[in-house]
Amino acid sequence: MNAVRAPSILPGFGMTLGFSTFFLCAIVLIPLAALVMRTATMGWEEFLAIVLDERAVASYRLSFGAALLAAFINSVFGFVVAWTLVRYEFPGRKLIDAFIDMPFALPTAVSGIALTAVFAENGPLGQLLAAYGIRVAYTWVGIVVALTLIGLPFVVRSVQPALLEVQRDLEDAAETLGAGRFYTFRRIILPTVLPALLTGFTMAFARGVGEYGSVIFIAGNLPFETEITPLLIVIKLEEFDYAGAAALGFIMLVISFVMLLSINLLQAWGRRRMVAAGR
Amino acid sequence: MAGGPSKALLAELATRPGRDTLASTATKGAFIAVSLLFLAALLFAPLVMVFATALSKGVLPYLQSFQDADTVAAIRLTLVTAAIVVPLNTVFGIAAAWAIAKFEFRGKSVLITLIDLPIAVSPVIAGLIYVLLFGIQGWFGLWLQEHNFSIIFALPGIVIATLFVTLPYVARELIPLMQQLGNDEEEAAITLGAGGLMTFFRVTLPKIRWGLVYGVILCNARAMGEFGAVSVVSGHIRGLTTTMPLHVEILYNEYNFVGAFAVASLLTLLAVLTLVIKTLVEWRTGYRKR
Amino acid sequence: MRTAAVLAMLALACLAGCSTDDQGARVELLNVSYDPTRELYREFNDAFAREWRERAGETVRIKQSHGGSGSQARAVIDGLAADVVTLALAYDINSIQERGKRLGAHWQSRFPYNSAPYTSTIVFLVRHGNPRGIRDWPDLVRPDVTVVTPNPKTSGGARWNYLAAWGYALHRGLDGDWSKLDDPAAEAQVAAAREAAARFVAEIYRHVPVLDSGARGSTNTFVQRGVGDVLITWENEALLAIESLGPNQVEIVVPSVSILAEPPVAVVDTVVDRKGTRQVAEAYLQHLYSPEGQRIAARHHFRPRDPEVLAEHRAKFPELELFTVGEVFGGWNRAHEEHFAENALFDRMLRASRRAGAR
Amino acid sequence: MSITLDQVTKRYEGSTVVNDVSLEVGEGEFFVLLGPSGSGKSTLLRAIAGLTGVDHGRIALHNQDVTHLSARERGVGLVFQNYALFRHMTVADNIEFALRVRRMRRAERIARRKELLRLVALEGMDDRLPTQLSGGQQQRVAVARALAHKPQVLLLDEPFGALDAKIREELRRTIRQVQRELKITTVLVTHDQEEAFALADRIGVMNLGRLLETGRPDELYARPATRFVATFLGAANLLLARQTPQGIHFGAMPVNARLAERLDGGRSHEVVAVLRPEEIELAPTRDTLKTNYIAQGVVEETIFTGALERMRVRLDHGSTGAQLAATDGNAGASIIEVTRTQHEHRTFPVSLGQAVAIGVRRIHVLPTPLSSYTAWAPDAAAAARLAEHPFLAELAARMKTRIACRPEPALDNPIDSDVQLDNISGVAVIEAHPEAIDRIEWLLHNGAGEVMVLPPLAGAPHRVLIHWADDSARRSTLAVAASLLRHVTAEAVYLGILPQNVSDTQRPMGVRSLLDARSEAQAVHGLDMRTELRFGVAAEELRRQLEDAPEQMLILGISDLDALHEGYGPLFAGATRHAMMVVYRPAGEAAGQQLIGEERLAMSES
Repeated sequence: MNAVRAPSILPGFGMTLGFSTFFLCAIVLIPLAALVMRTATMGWEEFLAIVLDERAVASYRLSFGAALLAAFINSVFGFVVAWTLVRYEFPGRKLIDAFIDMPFALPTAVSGIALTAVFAENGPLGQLLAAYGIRVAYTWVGIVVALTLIGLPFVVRSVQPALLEVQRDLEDAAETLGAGRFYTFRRIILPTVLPALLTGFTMAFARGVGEYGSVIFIAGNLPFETEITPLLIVIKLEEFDYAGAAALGFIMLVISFVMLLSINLLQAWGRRRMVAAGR
Repeated sequence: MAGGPSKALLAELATRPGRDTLASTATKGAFIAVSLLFLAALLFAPLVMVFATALSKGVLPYLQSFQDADTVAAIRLTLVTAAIVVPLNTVFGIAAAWAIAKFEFRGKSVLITLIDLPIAVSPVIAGLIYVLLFGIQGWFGLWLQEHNFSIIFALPGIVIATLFVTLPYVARELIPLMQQLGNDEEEAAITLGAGGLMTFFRVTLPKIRWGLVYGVILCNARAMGEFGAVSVVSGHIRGLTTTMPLHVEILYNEYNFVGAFAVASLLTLLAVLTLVIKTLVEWRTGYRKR
Repeated sequence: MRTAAVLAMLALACLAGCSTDDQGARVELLNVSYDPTRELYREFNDAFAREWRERAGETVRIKQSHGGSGSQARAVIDGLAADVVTLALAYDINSIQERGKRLGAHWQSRFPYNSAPYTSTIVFLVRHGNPRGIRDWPDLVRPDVTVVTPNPKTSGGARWNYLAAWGYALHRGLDGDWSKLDDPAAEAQVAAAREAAARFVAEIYRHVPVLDSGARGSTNTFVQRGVGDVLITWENEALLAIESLGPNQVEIVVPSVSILAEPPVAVVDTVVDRKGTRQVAEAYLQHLYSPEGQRIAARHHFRPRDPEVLAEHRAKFPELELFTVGEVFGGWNRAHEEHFAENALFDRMLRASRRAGAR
Repeated sequence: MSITLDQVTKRYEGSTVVNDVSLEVGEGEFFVLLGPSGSGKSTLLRAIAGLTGVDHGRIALHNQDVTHLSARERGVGLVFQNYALFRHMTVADNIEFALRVRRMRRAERIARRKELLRLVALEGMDDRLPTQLSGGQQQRVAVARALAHKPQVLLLDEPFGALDAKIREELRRTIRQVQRELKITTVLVTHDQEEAFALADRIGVMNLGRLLETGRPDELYARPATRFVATFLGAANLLLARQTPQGIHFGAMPVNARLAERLDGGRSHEVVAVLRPEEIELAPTRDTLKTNYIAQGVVEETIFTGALERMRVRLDHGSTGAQLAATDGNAGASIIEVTRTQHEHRTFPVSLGQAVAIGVRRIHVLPTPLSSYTAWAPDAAAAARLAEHPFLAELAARMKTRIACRPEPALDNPIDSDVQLDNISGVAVIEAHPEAIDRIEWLLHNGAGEVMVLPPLAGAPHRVLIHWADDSARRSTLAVAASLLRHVTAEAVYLGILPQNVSDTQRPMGVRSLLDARSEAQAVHGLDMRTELRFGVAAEELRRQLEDAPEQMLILGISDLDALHEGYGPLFAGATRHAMMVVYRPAGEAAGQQLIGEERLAMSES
């Protein structure tokens, strides 16, 4: 183990780190290395041509844009849901709380099919929205809806414990100092919950970018318009173009990795600041 | 994680001067209404759709759809896959959480990021990477074929792809929990002469067990529900390598909507069941996570 | 709790273990096929197993795999141990041959009729009563008409759709005379016709709101979700949709000219040689040509090759002018090169229509 | 008055956390609420701040009723135990928070911030984040923040809890300084008596949700009225003594003491005496004592603590043995605590196991009428069983007193018994019995002052009903009720019952006597109670009230034994779930009872 670590009397560092690193390597790293190697077999220019292709770029814009929008919607509504579940008591609260995890459990294909059925123009909600000229299924809106569903648990489940933990004292302090509830929310609660919200946002976003199963059912899959990057990868695969698929996958992987890493670094930094406070 | 507010806290909030005003009641009402509407449109409508379609021809056809041999095979395959994947990822999650939460070492953030990565990797790519490794044209493909091992288009491939996709869930649940709980009790146990395993089983495990249960439940739900990655490595051999989610798609494409949604509803029920069990256990033990 | 988990796992493992069939001496075949043949092979496999038991006294069990034609071919290339492949396009089997080197180059001549035991064609499915009055290809590009067809990049059926439309436009440009394609004198007319065909096909795709990834997805979108006025689809798919989704919802419109879709079959040499199943595999495909096989195909809405059987089902399969890929496009490999490959006609067409749309 | 609390009650899920607290804090006063954890002091503070609503009662700040105002409208400054600083804001932003809320101009804000930072001695820390400060500094910021909007009342909730001793002392000084400089009315909550002494102008001691006593620190220490305050404020030895017209006796030993006043008329009865450890003298023999001898003892343990020497001395139970009020359950452990100065130590060095004579310089006798319990039963086994009754045991433990057992065959048939008893001490406890009324009468007749009837299933009450048969029993009943209620978390309700046919002109009299009783209870015993007026036959009305809810207790005051039998006999006959206590003072002694409550006496050194 060449990792440098701070001394601790607890045992098992070598074993647990060794095992988890081994497991990670076997299941995640080596296979991903295969992807990178496959990408590397093609020339630099060829790689650029594939990843900068007009259609690919359009798909990034859609995939990342829709995931971003969905994560944003989730940040707002997921926060409201988390708040409601944490702060209010009402009949059925526990049930709803349990149901938040459903998108994790529901096979994505099923969520896609079911969402399409609901939001298609002849579906129960689709009809309602169609009356106002809003088309959901087979448009980018549908993609956002699917990604919102997929990402919802990430936001709610990150924010919930943070909200539970917000020291009641802080809110009480703000109140005795004369702050109204909205002011307290904006200046005290939101900044305190922000790291958790950010984590939820990132996870929802990261998950949304790669989502395939549920999106292909509800998206129109029209190139340049409603074609997501994972679909483009599948198309490359259908053309037996492994290198091209690997290249697109590689780009997505890099973006996701950088994003996750920066969030984790940000959180580690924040935690160190908090720990320093405890001393 | 499904911890709610404590009764005393809510009661106190409600009796606070200035809290029982019209405005605060309205805010509460609005929050609940917005939440319920949002969830109704996004979460409950699809769920209702699943069950409504599954039961659209009545209860009997719904039940009969589980008698189909291929459906039974798909259910069995899914259960077997979960039975292999979940314990492995649980062990991994515990080991990783122990290393990360209990020790400070260089490269920790990178390790955490690597654990998170499978969530961000498109399931399609998750499947693809194993094809690149174990496919006949992949790194180990020829060797595997010569020695008559089949990985992709067989159970091992499905298991590995599911392992990849569900890898983060237990670890992600445990790491923050263990970080928050700190090392004091473990250190106390060690100074009292307990060994590593004893410390873990007698001190750490009881503290984290509900977080662990929750992580395992999520991992299990995801393992049973994975579609994209498994689809790429499964080979779609009916009754042999089709998991429940793949079988849903097959039935759906055969215009067998009742059958498709019946299987989907079974997956949903499995998830609901585990969540209900978790809630019950929490309630029985008076435990509130975090 | 831990013990319970362990017990549950053991129980599951037993379940998995016990279920393995231990009936010993029996042959297994894996038929890797594409989506629309699910019902066909379900019946045919039973018929063949019965036949084989009588003929060879051997129990044969046929495992089926279905999916998009392209992804099925990819799975075979990547090592899915298929004894026989029965796919939508000759191109996909060509790919298995070229990239995977899993079978001989002349696979297409091993069985009669270009190794395509049944055929189909491309027709239109419209809403009950044909409210838009769709009669033939030109109606698809009317401004008020929206069309549903899958993505040719991911769906074999969609490629047939595409080529059928293209062929129709070319046919019109050549005044219905295919021979001009090979006539040097008509070069100018052919070029003009090609351009017109490209414009026509591009125009159709501008009327498409949803590009599903597979044929069945498109059918579901059209019938279940009520999207679009016309679904371009295989004849067998259209007939099946009416049969299983109810005749009161949709009806078939047969265009004046269409393509002869020839879904090919082949034995995968490397697999059958390794497993020693060549004999039964070949018999299996051969049985498709037998009167029984042909009747089963016809029952499942595929046009049988056997003239007698076809005559029995004449009412179901109306006559229309059909052209083949070979005649018009010079074979599947060329068709793929020209139309569907990366940056080929289809991609360029989409890009161009996007620019037009952007403007 | 700066802060006025009037009968404030707060319940959580059925249990009463703050029980009928009334309090006035003067302008510029530094008031310390002292009590063990769970005594309700923090809840009371939060109620003043408006962070907790009250179920009953009113709160006024500067004569303005704020009971229904929210915390933000009350304009108080609150300092939290764990600082509750906004971690994502700098010190400057934290302090200016209240000013920003009030949209104060930037220049003024900065000026105010600088002034506050000077006040708490944190100049130049403006741009630090709370996480970069030490605990003591964080708490200073919290104080400055609470003062920013110039609140008229400063509330501090255990502000030093998380700090070490040295910083605690330093911060204490800072807060006292700031308070003096700003002359701001301050309420501080703590469980640390030393802190209370160091800071308070006045201390209020809370226990079980009740505010037991308030007063200047030195007064409370010297003359506590309750056992709890006596033992919570500093160490105290509680001894049972007997008060007679001649003076105070410990066991058989008369203490040669001149009493300032006589307790409870001239009646001879048991009292609880407080002996502070530093008021005890040790000497080799009885003759060498300079002070009043009370007992012999053996030195069990000595601890050197620097300035003082602390010892534990076992009382010798010989013939003359003084008795400790609490024996902590094991009969042998009659140990008193003694502290001696270095000077005393040098004069008479003692070693472990040495026999010593114990004298006392000063005794304070608690005014409580409840001293100890005696379980009465026809035979020894029944008495022992009764002594283990959970409610009785709990009550005795809370009162730090003991339960004696008295097997008395005469109880079986008290009417025929001619037995005369002497020295009935403390509260007599008997089991519920169909003929309980006869036993009560017999005990009261033989000199018992209070008899408690205890059904087997009776538990700690949630509500105590107080009623007296005639007005001459009022004072003693109130005194007993107050003593009891200090040790249970129940609400007190005085039930005035007028006959059904009372004339309209007499009705106001009933109401008036009700209000009188309430104000007397409050003024004399610091006991707040609710009052209710009913019409009907007293015994029936009481029974109806008792049947209303489980977990109630009745305290019934009488001054005439015949009236007890006739009027209330049936009440004790039926099967009941409730504990009932009868308080009896013969009408003749009523005059002497005037002294109850003011009876704080000291014994002069002789």
